[in-house]
Amino acid sequence: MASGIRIRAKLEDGVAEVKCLMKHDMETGTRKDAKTGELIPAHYITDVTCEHNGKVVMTAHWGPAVSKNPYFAFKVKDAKPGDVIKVSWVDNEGATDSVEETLE
Amino acid sequence: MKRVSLLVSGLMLLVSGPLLADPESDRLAFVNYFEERFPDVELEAYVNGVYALDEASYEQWLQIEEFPPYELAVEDGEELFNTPFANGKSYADCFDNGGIGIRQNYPYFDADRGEVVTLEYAINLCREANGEEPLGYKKGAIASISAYMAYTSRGNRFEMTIPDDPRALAAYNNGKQYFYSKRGQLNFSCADCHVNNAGMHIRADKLSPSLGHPTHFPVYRSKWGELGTLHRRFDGCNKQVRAEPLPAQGEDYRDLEYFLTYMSNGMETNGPGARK
Amino acid sequence: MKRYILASALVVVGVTGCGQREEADVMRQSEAVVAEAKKDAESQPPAKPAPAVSMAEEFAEIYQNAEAAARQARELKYSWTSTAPLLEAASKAAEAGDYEKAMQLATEALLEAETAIGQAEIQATAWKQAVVQ
Amino acid sequence: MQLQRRIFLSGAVAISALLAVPRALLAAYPAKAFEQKDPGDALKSLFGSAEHSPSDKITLTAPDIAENGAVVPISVATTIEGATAISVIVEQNPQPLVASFDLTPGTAADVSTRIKMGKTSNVIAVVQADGKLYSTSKEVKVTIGGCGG
Repeated sequence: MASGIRIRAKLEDGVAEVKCLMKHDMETGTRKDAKTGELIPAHYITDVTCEHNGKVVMTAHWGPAVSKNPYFAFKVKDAKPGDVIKVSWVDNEGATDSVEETLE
Repeated sequence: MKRVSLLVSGLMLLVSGPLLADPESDRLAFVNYFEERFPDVELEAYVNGVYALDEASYEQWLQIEEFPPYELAVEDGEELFNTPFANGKSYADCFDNGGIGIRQNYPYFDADRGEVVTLEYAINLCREANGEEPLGYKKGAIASISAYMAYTSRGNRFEMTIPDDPRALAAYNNGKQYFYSKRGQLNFSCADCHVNNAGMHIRADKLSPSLGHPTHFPVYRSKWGELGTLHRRFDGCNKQVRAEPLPAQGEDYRDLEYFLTYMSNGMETNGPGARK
Repeated sequence: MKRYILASALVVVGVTGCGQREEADVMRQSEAVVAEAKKDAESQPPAKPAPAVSMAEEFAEIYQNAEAAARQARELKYSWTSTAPLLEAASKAAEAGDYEKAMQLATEALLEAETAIGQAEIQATAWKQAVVQ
Repeated sequence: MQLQRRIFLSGAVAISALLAVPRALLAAYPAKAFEQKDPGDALKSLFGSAEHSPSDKITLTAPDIAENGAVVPISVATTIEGATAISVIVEQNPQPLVASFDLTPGTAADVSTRIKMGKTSNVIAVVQADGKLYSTSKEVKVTIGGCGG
């Protein structure tokens, strides 16, 4: 299955600027369904892990107040062409997704 | 005071000459209006809608466009576009150049059908010609497909011509009438907000200029949390002045799109867009 | 006749209010129009004290007129979103036996629908004055 | 560096992380901190202390007026040496802690995301370095109403 994460990375002076967009509803649990009037259960990404050549370089913990279809940008140091950046997430229901990008 | 204004508009009526001017003089007057009203705004900037007039929002918009939420939908649209119908044919068979880079050719007046054909309308005509159920016109698959087709057409310019066909001119004039007619409990026309009051605040929002309006659709609105088509926006605008909306891709809305796009003729297509 | 006067008032407010001020609060202006229409609706003669049966009949008549006017406004493509909820509320109130409220709501719906029809008639030509020249 | 905070928060988790794959760190989702209704309590739950001193070495980029409270772009960067975490707090949100980023020497202390804000509020960026907390804040106005929002 295709990844629901879009990733772009730009390498400059040994620093990789990584930008991602993740397909996720990020439901807060306080919104009501417009039709049924029932609360939509909270459903959001809790952890995002960023790896550089297999080594975890950043972990992000999120609550439901990160926007729908989250955007996340960060910078990886000591990067060079051919390095692999991996971004993966886990949500509060245990679903996961990940994507890999090779630096140019 | 009200009487004076009425009197003035009455006088203007007398000196303003023929009311049903030809589309090209309409367009020139339309563009001229915005150029005089906002002398600092480059004509090309109008394709960015309200962001042409609002610097603070423009900055945030640029940050959103850095990685716009519609990219996911464009990918969905590409996949849908390339998925063959049950009969083995696909969207590519219905459109010029396989459907790539042709967004700017819509809407056009179809002489055989005797009506205005918009891109979304053409998508459903294609489906029906191939034995598929038509898609809903406001959001979902049709918006994604339209977004993908727009994405492949970015930078191409609208080069609309209104054919020398009384039916085409009638469609244009119908759209024009819709645009300038006040409706709803609030008694607003499209022009009241997006021409006369463009750039001014309606409560917390700045009103977008009508010039450039149709160039960037479909749009991902943060409010919707998803993509929607131009006709979904028409629907919303009508509801906001408390007028019951007309059917998406019905004759009136298609004619309105025809008129609106002609007003922005010569501008670049830059859809899909991200909006608040 | 009345609807023409009202609709003209709407047009006048609309024409003179636009584009004059630096930061026009368009909503406020329009809410004034709504308030005006509401006030007018309220000044309609209230239900006369009468036996419930005749009130029901009276309501039925107003409601029918309102429904017919609303249908006509919709056919003209000038229907207001606020009218259908008024009709619905009116028939609910009538079902609950509150004819006074039902009649007031139905009258308001009738007034709205008639104003919408007047709006359609006026805009059939008035729009030409608004075209950017 | 990454592990220091973990040991402080929960030794057991950190030790298992040392032995197992790095992903075991994921188990340490600070659920309690996200549940807190008060910004100070959230910080206390997250870092063990709510005391933070203002620092001009933190750059918080956020709009003066949010175009839409559902999608407010923000960036936090710091030049403080040895920063180990960046947290974003929206004071007036029902659950003030929005996001927290654990840094390592392999990343620059510079993150961007988009957040939800229920109403006008101070946004506070808190940076943890050398066991201490530093912060900067900015008010972001959220307006509601009109045709766009």
